[in-house]
Amino acid sequence: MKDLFAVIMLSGIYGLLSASFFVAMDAVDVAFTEASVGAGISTLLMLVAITMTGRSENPTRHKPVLALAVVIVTGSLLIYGTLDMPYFGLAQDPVHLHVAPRYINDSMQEVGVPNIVTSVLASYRAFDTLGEVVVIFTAGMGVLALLSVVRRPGDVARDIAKINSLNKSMHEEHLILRIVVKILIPFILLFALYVQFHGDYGPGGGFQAGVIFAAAIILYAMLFGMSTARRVINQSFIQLFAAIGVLLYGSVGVISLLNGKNFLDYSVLSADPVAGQHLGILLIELGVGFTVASVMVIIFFNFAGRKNDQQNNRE
Amino acid sequence: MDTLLNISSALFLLIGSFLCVSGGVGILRFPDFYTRMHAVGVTETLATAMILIGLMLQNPDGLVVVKLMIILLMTLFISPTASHALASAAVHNNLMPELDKKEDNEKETSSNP
Amino acid sequence: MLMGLYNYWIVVVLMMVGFYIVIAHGNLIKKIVGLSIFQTSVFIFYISMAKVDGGTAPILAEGISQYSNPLPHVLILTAIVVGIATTALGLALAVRIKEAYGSIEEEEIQKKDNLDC
Amino acid sequence: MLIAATIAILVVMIMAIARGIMGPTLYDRILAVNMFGTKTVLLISLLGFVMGRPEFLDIAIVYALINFISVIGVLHYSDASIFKHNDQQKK
Repeated sequence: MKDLFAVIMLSGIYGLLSASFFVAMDAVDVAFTEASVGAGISTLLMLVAITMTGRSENPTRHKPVLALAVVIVTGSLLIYGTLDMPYFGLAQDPVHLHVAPRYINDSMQEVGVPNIVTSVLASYRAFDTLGEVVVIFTAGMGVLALLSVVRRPGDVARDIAKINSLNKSMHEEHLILRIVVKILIPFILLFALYVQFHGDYGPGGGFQAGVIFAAAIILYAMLFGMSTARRVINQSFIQLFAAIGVLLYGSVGVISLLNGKNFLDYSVLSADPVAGQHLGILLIELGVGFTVASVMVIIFFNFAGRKNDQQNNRE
Repeated sequence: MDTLLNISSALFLLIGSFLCVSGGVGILRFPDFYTRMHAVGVTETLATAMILIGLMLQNPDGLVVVKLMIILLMTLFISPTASHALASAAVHNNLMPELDKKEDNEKETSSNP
Repeated sequence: MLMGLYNYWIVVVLMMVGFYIVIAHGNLIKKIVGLSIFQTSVFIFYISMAKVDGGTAPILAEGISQYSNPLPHVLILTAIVVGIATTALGLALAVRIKEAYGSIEEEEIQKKDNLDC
Repeated sequence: MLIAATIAILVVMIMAIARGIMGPTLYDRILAVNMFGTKTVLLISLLGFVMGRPEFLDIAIVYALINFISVIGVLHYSDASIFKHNDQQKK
């Protein structure tokens, strides 16, 4: 397909489809994440990117036969490899015998959290998660380095003029949309907080809550203009927030280290080990939520700000 | 009481699925964008409401009903708004409905108003 | 015998579709889309490995004894969010390349590079 | 009855994909995505009941919200000037 817009719409549908597949496969937490990320944010980011890079694709001149041959050979090798794999859905597969029984049977006594995914994510394998959070933070910084626009002194005045004209046109353009969104945004933010703190008992947690929170802010920024959103949410403040999330995560680990246990072993945080685990999980999920939300907002603001800047230059 | 709930739930689900399928046929068969949007936008809200009410009757207690109510409320807000935004954006960008074909094949358009 | 393995084959087909897009198309945005399809196929691979027949979602509740394997879920959950972050980085690079070269087609970029040398 | 409703929704989803692939104008595609999203909300809530654990309706709520956000976002950015230009060229 030559039209990149259609490609991106179809990839949005693909994201929705794969998330419903994850629900059917019992992976509710993963479906939650894919729902908020794959269907919403990634479609939007790609769309913003193609508004800047152009919509249509040049026809490829070289013949794709070679590529097709490589792909077919690789694919048939992989299929040959699958013939030795264990069958789908058997309970005796090697995957299910090694560490999973311990997580399933003991996590209630050791961590005291009904959602095993959260307890594995935030307690048993917390060090992995710290790595992931740092990767997300680094990606956010990378986008910042690549796309950030230098704000000139004249920009502030122009922003204020824009906001005023926007407020005047408020009752003409997008009236219904703006009112509905105004009603909806507090509920989205509230729901994000619910997801954040209910992650111990149901599907949810810091990653998902961060993305939903960011989605609410993105919605606001789209409908009320970037300049308004920039006044509501200070850029340097949000960058600080991303760093605070990672630091919160790390410092919880350091505290448990100083108290004579392993890095990120939360049982020392309170007199009762299970209560300590609870507190630790709550704290690091909070850290993850901060980082993910602010990195998503940073990424979106920089993309959209870049686009506005290009438009201004053209004018 | 239980059978009554089951029967009414099945009825609601049936109506909902029928509306869904008719919306699906509409999106495939109708001639231009506005008629397609009409087919989808009208059936979508009602079908969602019907199916969600059917599910509520399946499990009529506790948190599940509250969550289904939240979904229902959100759909009632969101779905018409999204349709409105879509249509107004299409009009804004000069996408015209296929009115000019009317002279050519008047019988065909008048048979499905 | 063959029916037990169909999930792997779906994964392989998806993976090859993504792979083909990455190799054969010159447009950078399309390459990123292909990469994300490849990524999703890996997610599906992990999640389908975690599924146990008759098991339910790994959230403890009374009266249920069989759960799916939670470990792959954890790995994939973080991988999805990292995936979007890296996709965003790739898109940012594409935008900068467009600004620097005026195009995001691989061949035109190479042509311009060769002219400069 | 739950299973029948699930199958009906799957059929409708296939129809929406078909329209998304064919869609002559860009708005047809957006419409298909929007419809697909609402059908996914229904499918997930039905699947919860089919599998016997209806506690996980949170996912369906997220879907409803995210779907709305992405449709609004897509519309917002499809107003950009290059899109208009391209559409007029097509006509």
